[in-house]
Amino acid sequence: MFDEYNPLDEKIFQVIDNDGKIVNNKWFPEIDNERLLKAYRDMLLARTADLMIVSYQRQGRIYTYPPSYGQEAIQVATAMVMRDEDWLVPAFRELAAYLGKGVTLKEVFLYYMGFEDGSRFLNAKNILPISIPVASQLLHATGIGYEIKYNKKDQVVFAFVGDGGTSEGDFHEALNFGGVWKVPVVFIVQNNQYSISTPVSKQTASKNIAIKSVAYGIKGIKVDGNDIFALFQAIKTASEYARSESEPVLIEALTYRKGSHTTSDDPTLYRTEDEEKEWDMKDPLKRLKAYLLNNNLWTEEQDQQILQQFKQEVDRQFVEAENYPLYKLEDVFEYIYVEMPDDLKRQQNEHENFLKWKEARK
Amino acid sequence: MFDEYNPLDEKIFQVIDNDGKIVNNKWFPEIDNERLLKAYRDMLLARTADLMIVSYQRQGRIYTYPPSYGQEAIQVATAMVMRDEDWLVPAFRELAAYLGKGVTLKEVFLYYMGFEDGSRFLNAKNILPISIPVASQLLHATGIGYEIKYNKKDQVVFAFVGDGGTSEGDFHEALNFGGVWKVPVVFIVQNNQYSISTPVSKQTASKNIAIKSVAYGIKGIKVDGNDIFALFQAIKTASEYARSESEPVLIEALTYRKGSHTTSDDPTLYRTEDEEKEWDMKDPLKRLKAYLLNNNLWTEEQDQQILQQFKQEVDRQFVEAENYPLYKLEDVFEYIYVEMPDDLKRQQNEHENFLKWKEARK
Amino acid sequence: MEGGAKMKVMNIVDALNNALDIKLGEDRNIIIYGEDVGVEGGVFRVTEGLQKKYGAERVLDSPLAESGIVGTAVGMAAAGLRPIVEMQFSGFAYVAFDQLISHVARYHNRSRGRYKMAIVIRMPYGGGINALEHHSESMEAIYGHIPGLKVVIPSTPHDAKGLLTSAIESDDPIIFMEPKRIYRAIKQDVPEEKFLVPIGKAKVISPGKDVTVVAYGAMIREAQRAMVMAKEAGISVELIDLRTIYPIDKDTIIQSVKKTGRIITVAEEPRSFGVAAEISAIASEDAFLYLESPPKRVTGFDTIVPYARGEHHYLQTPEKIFYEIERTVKF
Amino acid sequence: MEGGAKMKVMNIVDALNNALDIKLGEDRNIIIYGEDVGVEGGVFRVTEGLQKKYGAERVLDSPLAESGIVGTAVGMAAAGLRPIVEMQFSGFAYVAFDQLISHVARYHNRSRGRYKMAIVIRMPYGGGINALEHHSESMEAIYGHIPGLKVVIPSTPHDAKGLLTSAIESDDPIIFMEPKRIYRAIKQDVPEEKFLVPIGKAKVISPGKDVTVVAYGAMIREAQRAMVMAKEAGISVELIDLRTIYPIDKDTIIQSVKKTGRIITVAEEPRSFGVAAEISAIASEDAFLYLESPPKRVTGFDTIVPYARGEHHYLQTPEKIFYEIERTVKF
Ligand SMILES: Cc1ncc(C[n+]2csc(CCOP(=O)(O)OP(=O)(O)O)c2C)c(N)n1
Ligand SMILES: Cc1ncc(C[n+]2csc(CCOP(=O)(O)OP(=O)(O)O)c2C)c(N)n1
Ligand SMILES: [Mg+2]
Ligand SMILES: [Mg+2]
Repeated sequence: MFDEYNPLDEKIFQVIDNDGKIVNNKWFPEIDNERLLKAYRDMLLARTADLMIVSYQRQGRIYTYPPSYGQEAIQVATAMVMRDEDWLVPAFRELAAYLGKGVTLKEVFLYYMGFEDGSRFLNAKNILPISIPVASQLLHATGIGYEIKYNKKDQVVFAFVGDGGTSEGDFHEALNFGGVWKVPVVFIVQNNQYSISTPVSKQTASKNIAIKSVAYGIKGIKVDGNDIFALFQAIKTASEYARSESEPVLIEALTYRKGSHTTSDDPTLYRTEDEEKEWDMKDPLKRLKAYLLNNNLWTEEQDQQILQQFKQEVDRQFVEAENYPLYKLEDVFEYIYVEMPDDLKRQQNEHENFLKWKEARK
Repeated sequence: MFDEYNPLDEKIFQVIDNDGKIVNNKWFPEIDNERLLKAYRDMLLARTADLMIVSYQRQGRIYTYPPSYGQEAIQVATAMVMRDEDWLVPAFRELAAYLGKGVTLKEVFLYYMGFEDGSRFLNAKNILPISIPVASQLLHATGIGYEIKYNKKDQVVFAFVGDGGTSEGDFHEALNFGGVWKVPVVFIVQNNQYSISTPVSKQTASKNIAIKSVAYGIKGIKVDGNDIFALFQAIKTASEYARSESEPVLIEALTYRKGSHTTSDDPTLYRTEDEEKEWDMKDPLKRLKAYLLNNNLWTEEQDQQILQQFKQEVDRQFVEAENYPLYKLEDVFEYIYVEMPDDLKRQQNEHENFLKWKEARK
Repeated sequence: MEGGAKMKVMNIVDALNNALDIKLGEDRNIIIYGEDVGVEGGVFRVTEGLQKKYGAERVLDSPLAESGIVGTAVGMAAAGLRPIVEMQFSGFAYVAFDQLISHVARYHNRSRGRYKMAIVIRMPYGGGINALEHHSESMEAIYGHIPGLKVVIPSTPHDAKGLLTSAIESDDPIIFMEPKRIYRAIKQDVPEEKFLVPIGKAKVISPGKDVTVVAYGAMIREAQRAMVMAKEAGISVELIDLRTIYPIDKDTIIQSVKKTGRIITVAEEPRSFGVAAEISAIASEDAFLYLESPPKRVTGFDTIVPYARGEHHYLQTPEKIFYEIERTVKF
Repeated sequence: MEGGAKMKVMNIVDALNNALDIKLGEDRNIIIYGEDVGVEGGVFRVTEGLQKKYGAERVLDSPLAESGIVGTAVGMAAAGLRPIVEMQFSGFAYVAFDQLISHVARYHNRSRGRYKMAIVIRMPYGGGINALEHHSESMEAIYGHIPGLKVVIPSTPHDAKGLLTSAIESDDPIIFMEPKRIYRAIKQDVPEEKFLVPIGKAKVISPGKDVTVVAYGAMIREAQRAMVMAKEAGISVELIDLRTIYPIDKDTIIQSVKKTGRIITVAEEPRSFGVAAEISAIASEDAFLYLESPPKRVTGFDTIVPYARGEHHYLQTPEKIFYEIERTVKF
């Protein structure tokens, strides 16, 4: 596959078209129907949650949030391939991937409600917290890869970054260390065309992003990031290669951020409606749904029904998060160090004295 | 040339062999004899100075120095192509290139004797000072390239870095910005096989370094870095391309640091004698000399004669540098700011009071 | 100077935008770039409209790479341009630290005056806007500690314009930190014409006799509120807006302490090794015999700024400042 | 504890190497890497022989990229390893600042205890070896100011071994700064067995009554020489080796100042916003009523460390320290 879809040739790996029709039989992956339906439901849940968070944010019930709708196929395909023991190294726009790893919606809500506790992801195995400094997390993935190799573990790391992130020095260093150390890491670039308002064309002059693999002596492939079949096939092949050869792979997944960069962003400043419409036709959820409907695996009724369920579930977990206990003063201090310096305790006590004084003044 | 010697094909651009015989007539450059002889003399001067500095250092007359002998061809070829108006952005191992830009040996000596004044390079036009943080200078080159383009100047930037430097994030960012901004910069990697004790194989898994140009959508070429004819041809072609198209080019020049990393380094810890001997046969100075002798452009007598002259000249300038005025207290403060804060003046005065006290105590 | 000038009501964002606009109009060597500063006008809209007015060669969106942004600015400055670059948030400037410390701060000295680093590095900083991690920190002490840099922080629209104009006209590199919490919170009459507020001079905002309070950036507003509380309690506060972190205006601080005998620094930063420590050190070194109580630091804890929900524990409030004022005066 | 132990004469390089060796032998989760630390054993030979003994999987040469080195260490630590990485010189650590500040210092908190950053970042620092630019700086205050990091600096072979061992065993990330100027200058009997010197505890090197001198790293030796001069002049100095920059041992400092009434900090760093400012602030905050003279800072200027030929102007000398001791005592 890597040879057939060599990024030097600018080929894009695709399996179904915009209408959900198979266009590439050779590479059509074997996925049993149950799994496929689950993938669809996972995508739908992520999208539902995403859209609901945006409206919660408008209601002032949650802080700034980076919606990922439009990019669900990449993340769900990763989740399909990812084993329990494998590592997930997220950037900050991978809701469906976190959920796929076992993170609860409630935790994600807590995070965006401003609780560090939402960053612990206790229900998910082998996952790093959300990483804000763009591209910095890729080095963590390479480091984990080293541990896997060192301890001869049967694991793969899946690491995410955006198109903008490929410009940072850390992207370069992570892939370069990965190539030299030969570690089992699948680097997945969600190329959603923009870094906030900046289009990929202002980000790099390289033909495409997958091609950058050449600079690190590793495999690379450019995939239709809204085609769950192609993504599953590519990510599976990449992870098998990474696992068996202990080698990194770079996957560029072409997609589109259908929403705003974050809830404080206004995409009309830098995108046209035409462009948005064009990408709307490639919507990953629509495409998978079309496939399912075409193949009589799913009905509109089922769709409506499950959507209602999801909405209730999202809301239930959201309200749970809203009822999370207040952030206490000691929470500020607790995890700064494993062994807390005395002076930090003093600072806490000092502040408690102030709080007592304040209380007494009332 | 860039197509013919596409780094993806792992081809090395070479024009003469180890014995100074032409092996590539197609690309044999037109260089008149005078210019060629000057190139030889410049290489010889740099080598002579280099070796003498190493022995000065052993005598304790100068501090740590990074010798560049073995790498003269790259630097002299650059100097041959570089115009007065062009910019030179050095790393720290480009003696012959500084000299080619008009820097005096005395200044270089001053620098390595521990005077900032040796870093001003007043006699050379459009040159940046020596840059110690590896690869960081490449971004300066890209920035200068932006100014050239912005002001529509007829200039090119020649920027140096080592093979080790290609691992730093700044290498990536400089080439990436360069590709996006389309600036006339020729990035020259002196691949001398080692970064201190670390061989290139531990630096990157990419097939070669020139190939990294692909990641930035720019031209790249891998050149025999001990072949002055090939280097001249490649650097000239690159600079013409950069100048006319306003595009960066990446040149990888394969060479060998014949000396130690710096005078405090011991290469026997990480290199074999066999390897050193092998590279000795490719010595750039020997090869050019062989060519000159073969073609009756130069004689051994001339060689001996000029070597003596050079030695005297190096020593003269070295002694001049040794007699440079003492480093004064105010030199510590003078150039920290254009507009010096009052408090810095106070710190200086305070210290002067101490010095008076000290003087009085004697 | 500002007497007869035409005035306009501006918030800090307006004032900064106005300063950039005026200077772009005056000097074609000025280039503005950074992440999303062009088409979008910056995530806080400080550069809004400037690309339209001056073109994409002069106001441009760069690739997402802070070291690249600062490093290319070094080259531009060496070649004679006067770049003004934006770090989208101060919490992302760390990636550029090598270029900042090794080059921006040192090039003038390394080249012994040959190359001037007329660079302004703008960055929104500080907490209080319920932001994600890394968007709330206050690391001015680090910049202040680096020889070769000057560090400026305005607290009002007026100063924002005047200080930014001075920063742009300075031949020394300036770290220009913008208290984003009050970007739009304070409105003020600001002269429409160009004017300068000098770098390195603190401002006595209101004279007082019992205790000196030194603050800067968003903390000025909190300190002013505390001052009101103090007044009610019969305490006269002398409030100083530092305006420049380095070079710090020792004279103004010392003069004030010599008068009041007491000093408190209010800052958002972590406590240890911070700006407040420097001010306490200055007071005790240079006004030792005048001090009637220990110099006090009212700062963040030595902890990472908590996420939004915990921030109120960390940020300095008027009550906290007043509490420390009272304790200091009663010492 | 060290009473009956077998001793060996070591310099600081030997002691560090010995600590690494012992810990590598004890714990297979320890991985050492950095530029040239493997085959060559590091440019200062601190890791000499370790690759041969423990293999290239555990002691390895990394690509030349400091952010890469520190960033991969974060991942290793998250996965349960205990990496010890070397920055070849502290002047090249800036490239790694984002990984240091945003991740090494924060991961434990961000993951609410789930991931421990048991990482040691070693770096030679400080002046006095006639090195090129960037090889002589002392930026410990910056690390001290970053919440989440601990910062340790030994001044003797004994402490080098004991502190490094504690650093390696610590579950918190440690910036371990090595005063390279005295790497081989001081020899001392050091126990061959493993032992710990606790992080966060300063050491009173010699008790005195007239003035407290706080120093660390290479400055201890200079301060000791100044102490001899002071003794001749009839001044009794209490010399404290800070040993840990953060968490700074306030108790030891305060106790000493309460006794002597006077305090001087000696450090190589630039003056403003430095460690010395913190110590002056601590003394004046917490021992205010005991202070008989202004706390004094004997540090570098607020300038870039001069190149080799000018360094003597910048570095603290015994004379300079003694001069300030005398002025302080005579205040
Ligand atoms: C080092 C760093 N610089 C700047 C930012 C601010 N920022 C957050 S997201 C973003 C754009 C990221 O673009 P991309 O990598 O394409 O990911 P996307 O947002 O499209 O998912 C920027 C500039 C940051 N988080 N980190
Ligand atoms: C950022 C940074 N890290 C480390 C060093 C220390 N150092 C100086 S030269 C060097 C090796 C450079 O290797 P290479 O780029 O191949 O250049 P060469 O020395 O071979 O000319 C190293 C690690 C440095 N100067 N800068
Ligand atoms: Mg994107
Ligand atoms: Mg090299």
